[in-house]
Amino acid sequence: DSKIALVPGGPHPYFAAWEQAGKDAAKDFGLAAADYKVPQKWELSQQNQLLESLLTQGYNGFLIFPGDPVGSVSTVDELVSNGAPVVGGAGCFKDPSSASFCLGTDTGNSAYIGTKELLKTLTGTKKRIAHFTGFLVDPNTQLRIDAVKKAAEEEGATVVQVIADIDAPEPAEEKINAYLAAHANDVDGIITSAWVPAVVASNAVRKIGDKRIKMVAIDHDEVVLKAIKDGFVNGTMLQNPYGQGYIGTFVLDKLRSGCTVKTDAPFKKNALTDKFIDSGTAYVAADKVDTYVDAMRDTTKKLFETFQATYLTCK
Amino acid sequence: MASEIAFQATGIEKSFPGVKALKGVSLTLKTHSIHALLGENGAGKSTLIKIITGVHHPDAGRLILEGQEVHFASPREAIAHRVGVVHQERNLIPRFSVAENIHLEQLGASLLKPVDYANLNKQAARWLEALGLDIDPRTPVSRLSVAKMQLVEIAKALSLRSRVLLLDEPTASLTPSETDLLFSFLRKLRDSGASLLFVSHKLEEAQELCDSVTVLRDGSNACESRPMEGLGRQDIVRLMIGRAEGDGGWRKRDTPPGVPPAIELKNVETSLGHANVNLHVRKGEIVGLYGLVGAGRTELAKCILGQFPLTAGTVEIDGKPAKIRSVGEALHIHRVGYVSEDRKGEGLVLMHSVLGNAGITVWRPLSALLGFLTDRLVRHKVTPYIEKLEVKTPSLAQTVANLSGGNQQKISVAKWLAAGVKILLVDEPSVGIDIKTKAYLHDLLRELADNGTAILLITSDMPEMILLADRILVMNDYRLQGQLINDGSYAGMSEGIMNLIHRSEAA
Amino acid sequence: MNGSLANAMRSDWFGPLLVTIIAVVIVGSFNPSFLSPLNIQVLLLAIAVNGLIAFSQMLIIAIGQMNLSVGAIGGLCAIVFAGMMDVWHVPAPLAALSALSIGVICGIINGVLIARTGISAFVITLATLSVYKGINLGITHAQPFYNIAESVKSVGQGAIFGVVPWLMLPTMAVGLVLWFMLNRQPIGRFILAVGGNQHAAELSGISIENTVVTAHALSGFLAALAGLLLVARLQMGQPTIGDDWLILSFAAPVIGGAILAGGHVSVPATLLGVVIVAIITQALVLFDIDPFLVQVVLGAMILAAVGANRFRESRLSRKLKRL
Amino acid sequence: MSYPDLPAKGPSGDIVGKPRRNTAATRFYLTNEFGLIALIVLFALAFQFATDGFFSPFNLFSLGRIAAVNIMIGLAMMVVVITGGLNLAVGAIGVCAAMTCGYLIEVVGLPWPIAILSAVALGAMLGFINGWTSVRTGLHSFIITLATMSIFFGVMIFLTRAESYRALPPVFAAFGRMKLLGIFSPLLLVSLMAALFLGYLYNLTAVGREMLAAGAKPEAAEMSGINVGRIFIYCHMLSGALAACAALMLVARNGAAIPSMAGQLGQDWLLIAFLGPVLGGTLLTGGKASVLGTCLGAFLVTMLTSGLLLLQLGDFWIQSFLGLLLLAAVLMDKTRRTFLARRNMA
Ligand SMILES: Nc1ncnc2c1ncn2[C@@H]1O[C@H](COP(=O)(O)OP(=O)(O)OP(=O)(O)O)[C@@H](O)[C@H]1O
Ligand SMILES: Nc1ncnc2c1ncn2[C@@H]1O[C@H](COP(=O)(O)OP(=O)(O)OP(=O)(O)O)[C@@H](O)[C@H]1O
Ligand SMILES: [Mg+2]
Ligand SMILES: [Mg+2]
Repeated sequence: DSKIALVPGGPHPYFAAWEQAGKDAAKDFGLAAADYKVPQKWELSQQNQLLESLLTQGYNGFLIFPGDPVGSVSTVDELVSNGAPVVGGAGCFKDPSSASFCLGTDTGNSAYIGTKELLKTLTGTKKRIAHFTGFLVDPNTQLRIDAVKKAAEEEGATVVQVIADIDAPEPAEEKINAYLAAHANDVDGIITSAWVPAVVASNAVRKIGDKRIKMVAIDHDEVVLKAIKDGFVNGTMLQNPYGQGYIGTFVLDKLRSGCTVKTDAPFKKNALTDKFIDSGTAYVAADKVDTYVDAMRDTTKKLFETFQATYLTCK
Repeated sequence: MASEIAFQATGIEKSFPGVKALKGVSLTLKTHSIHALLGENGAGKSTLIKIITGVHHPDAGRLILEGQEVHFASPREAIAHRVGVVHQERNLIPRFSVAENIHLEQLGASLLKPVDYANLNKQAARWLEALGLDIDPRTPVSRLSVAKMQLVEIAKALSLRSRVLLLDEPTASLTPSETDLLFSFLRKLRDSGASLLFVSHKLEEAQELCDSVTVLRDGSNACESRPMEGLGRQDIVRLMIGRAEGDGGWRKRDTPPGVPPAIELKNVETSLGHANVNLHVRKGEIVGLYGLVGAGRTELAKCILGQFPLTAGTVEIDGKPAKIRSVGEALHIHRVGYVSEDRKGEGLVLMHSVLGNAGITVWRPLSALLGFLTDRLVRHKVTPYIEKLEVKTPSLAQTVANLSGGNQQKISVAKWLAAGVKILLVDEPSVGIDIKTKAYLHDLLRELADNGTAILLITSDMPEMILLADRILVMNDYRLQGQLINDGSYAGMSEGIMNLIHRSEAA
Repeated sequence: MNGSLANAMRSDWFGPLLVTIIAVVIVGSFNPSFLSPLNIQVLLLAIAVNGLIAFSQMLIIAIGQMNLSVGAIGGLCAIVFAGMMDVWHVPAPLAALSALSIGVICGIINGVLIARTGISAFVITLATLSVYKGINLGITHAQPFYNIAESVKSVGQGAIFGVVPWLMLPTMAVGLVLWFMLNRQPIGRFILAVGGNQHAAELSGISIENTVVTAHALSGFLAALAGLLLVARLQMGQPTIGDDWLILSFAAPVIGGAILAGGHVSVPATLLGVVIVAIITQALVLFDIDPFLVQVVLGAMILAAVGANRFRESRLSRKLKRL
Repeated sequence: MSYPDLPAKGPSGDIVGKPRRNTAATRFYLTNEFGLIALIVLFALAFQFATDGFFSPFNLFSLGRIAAVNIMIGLAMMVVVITGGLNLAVGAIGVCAAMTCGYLIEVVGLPWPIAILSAVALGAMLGFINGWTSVRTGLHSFIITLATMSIFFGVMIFLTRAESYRALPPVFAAFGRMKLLGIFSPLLLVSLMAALFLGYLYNLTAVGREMLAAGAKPEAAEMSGINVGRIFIYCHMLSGALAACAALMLVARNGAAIPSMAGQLGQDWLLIAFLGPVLGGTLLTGGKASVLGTCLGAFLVTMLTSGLLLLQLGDFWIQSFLGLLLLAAVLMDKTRRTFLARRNMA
């Protein structure tokens, strides 16, 4: 019987949808369980300990957001060698690893698209953008920084400042406001590529209030969505956590019941792995902000319908 | 003066892990009287006082204050019943001012009402004046010398205007003149009806001041609350130690004139204000350095040890100029040792064991390859001194903080005796040590000198000075005033010393 | 030397003040926008919240203990405050009052456990840190509360004369009260006495238990207040509030000359410690330091700031000794 | 010469060097270490009863492996806590050492034993920087290590650009995964060796004793001829080296040297670093250390966490339960000691 665990890197609103997704999938596919299990803190070692404990408790399939793309690999290898398949969810493990594949957002690509969208809205000749992002110890941060820079260069824009390490609300608030207080006139657009900076920056541009500075956010925090509706933020790069949870659970069950991942499946590549499946990322602007949930559900449905045929061989 | 019973303790018992400190002790204090509590180190005097003031709780026995049985759960309650105390150890808040320390108890009346510092200082100044202490009440106590802290602590107890006042060795680090002032004040208190308990190892003081006496021996009453009248010194000693005192008198010790100085200070000036200090101590000689409190003797010793810089002059050891920058260098390179006067602050690591303290100076020399060192080696080295000084402890593993004050002092001295240095600076070695051990200590110091150690003895205890020293140097206000060759006669020597001090003050 | 100047130089706040002034001058001259009203407002906002956090810890340092649970208490109270408004639509003042009382209760629990059992404050507050943070996560499931009363939001954004944020007022008031308490009121003196020498304080008839509990209750209150201010500032109740308060809460008092062993703290110097950290943080943003080097520069600046202060102290004490 | 009538030895009241019968045993029952052992046994039984799989080989193995690292981290902190100081930079130093090891193997191509030694040496060197700075400036090590934590970690992140080194020789990962007798991780042996070394240091060497004395009362130690400054620097160097060891153990466990293994600025290590020593009876004010206590303390916490995870209490509430359990544990220990002390005295 499949007992699936959905394990994020730590407590974070992004993953809230996994809980429902797991429950839905367990019901739809008749699994013993598909539980959302949260490490108490964003610590690699806490997550590893939780995973080991879950294995002891009899969980036999894991959808994991890697606490660290490299650092989590050895735990994954251990889980897999104990007969529990692992799928990377929302983020990827770095190859080589025993994870079956990675189902998530291509973080670099998302930042790239977001930047392009931002630049589209900028009209002036000087396109100066600032980039607010998360912890530097997260290798994804470097990918995002590079992607934003690449997109900017392609459009003839300049990234005037990168502010990082602001994954907690207090420092984010402090640094972003300090930056805008001093440099609001030297910047035309803001791209954010992490949850907290997106929220804080949305509030900050609302406070400035003149809507001259354009901004593209990330994720679906209420503050961000409201700011889009009110026109302070131009749009956000949506991800699809529900789809990751739902499809991930489904696949793990399949993998346990004898299916294998096709070696010639049309995987995408990203900086971390060659076995990447895009769970869907979409740019949502004011026009679609009310219906974004439906949009994501469609993406999930589309992905799900063809998933088994595309990626798995089952007897 | 009708004197009635103010306080009574009966059948008090108290055990600590491994020690039975009090085995049924009784004590009666009367109004209009000063009562002496005497006994050897570790006899249980401080423990009894702590029980009376609510610091410890008795295992058995009763405390009766003015006819009422009382149980003090904490020092607060004792203070509320106007039972005041000066503990043997200093208990002051270092960063608070003198005035605030004196009145800390009284602040508690209302927690939020602003403190009236002007009034506090004025009040404190009165108490300080009464004790002849010339300091600004606003000075933080951390800047005071040990002696002055002791006086502040006494002022603190006096300020409570207690009915019962317990004084645990209040004079241990005071000089005779301060002691005299204190005594006249205590007598005034007595006459006004207070009931006082006085602990001291200086029997002359106790005999001079007190009208009744209780002697403890090994946690029991050797005598209980009997009048001082009719008791001679030898009687008291017999009560304390079970037999009469031997006469450890002065002994003429000759150091041949040809013996070179082991340590010599030439025209030393220091950043603390010493000027033009010239002195030498020859091998096997005991040189006394006398002065009133604040004369700068301790400071001179510390300058020799490199704790404060010399601004001029040289220190020569064995005839060669020596630059000492730390006690470590002094000990390991020049073989100079220093017994500190401040056992709690610098002398002992209170939280460590007896062995851990007594051996601290010999770890280095004893350790073998890779610093390998066993307890056995250390024990072997230090036990003779600990035994000779009769340190009273349940075991060598006992925490030093749990020893009686006098026994702590013995450890602080023993570790330097064990160090086997060639030059020993001894600062107030016998503070709080009972008469018997004091004699042993004097023996040990003489023995060391006989075996070639040069000893510089700093003490405010004039009899001790005259008993031990071969020569006596007198210091006042950071300058040497002169030198006397000791002939062992107390009257003559003390007059000579005082003359030297006063001559300089007159000048 | 002029007497009052010498006195000032000896006080704890003199060094940090000097460092602050130097920092303002340097940063301001390289980047004039640093002194713009908007920027000052941002700076003051950071100081308002961080000041309370530092005070909360400072009180516990004063009694010679540590309170690891400041962040957990602040976070819990913040989400209680926001949650009550969001879920139960409780009016803001009532929600604030409840949150503050919870802060006090958390503090009292800390204090009573420490004073009654004699177990080290470190262990107790570490355990309660887990408890409080766990309750926070249990309530929120890591989801923020968004629906904050408009009044709270406007207080969080408003500023007097466009420069001094409203949120600065509670901090200033707390600073004054604490200064008065620690320097003039018996309760404050008792707190310092217990920190300076607990045994001596006890022998002087001070109730250790009451003093410790009071200090912890106040600390809990201040942490809660900081949590509330953050809700107003962030415009939402984030469950992560308080997660990274700990280091700052110690750093500011220590920069301000507090002795970790207890018995000596300074309110103005602690506040200046907060100011210094805030200025350094801002300067790093203003000067566009390579994000990968930000931490290095931050560390070096903190070292330079305390080092400069220390240098002044040692020069001073050498001079005094010679007198 | 005088006092001919005095006995040479102390009177019978003195019991120098001869501990009273019974006190040794009583003293052991009163120790922290005994309390921790009792708690560990108690909770282990409770968990065995309440969960399935607590004593399963895999759980024991993973428990031991986590505990091994936690113990090492605790020891790294303990050696500085002894001085009355602390080392907030344990995590940062550890990560720096681990990344250096990875760099030396992957980029420079040194053989792994040399790389490991260099990493430990680097840890000691960073510790030296901490110690020297705090001794020389007279500033509390709190503020020094707070700053150096940022600096060390920042330099590391700047140089590595947060990239991991994972092309390590297979011995690393194999060592991390190896099982002795089916249940023990060899990492436990490494921690055990470190603990034995420290036990030797503090009990059987002059330097170790000097560390304790200097930490307990620097003034008295200085006045007794100990070079307190130098001793404090040694303590920091030792701390750095042990932090490096802990990080290298994590490298073995993760099969890679990764910058995030101790979290942002290495702060993730801090709580466990303090918890082990403090539970084990090391005083934060310095001067008293218990190596065994630190090991047991770190183990107890690891075990509580592991047991709680197995109990499957509400996910988000686990942290609360951990706190409550910790409180319960220290309160029980306290009660035990009070009880024994009373009984013993009566
Ligand atoms: N807290 C304690 N723990 C263990 N033993 C103690 C404690 N306090 C005192 N003792 C022991 O009780 C005995 C009596 O000590 P006390 O301090 O009362 O002696 P004392 O008469 O004051 O001696 P001194 O003249 O040296 O001050 C000593 O053996 C001492 O070691
Ligand atoms: N930093 C300081 N600030 C103020 N006063 C100081 C300081 N250092 C030392 N003193 C004072 O210098 C004086 C000399 O100290 P002390 O009384 O120990 O001298 P002494 O000659 O050794 O006397 P004794 O040995 O009789 O006590 C003391 O009054 C002490 O308080
Ligand atoms: Mg005594
Ligand atoms: Mg002196």
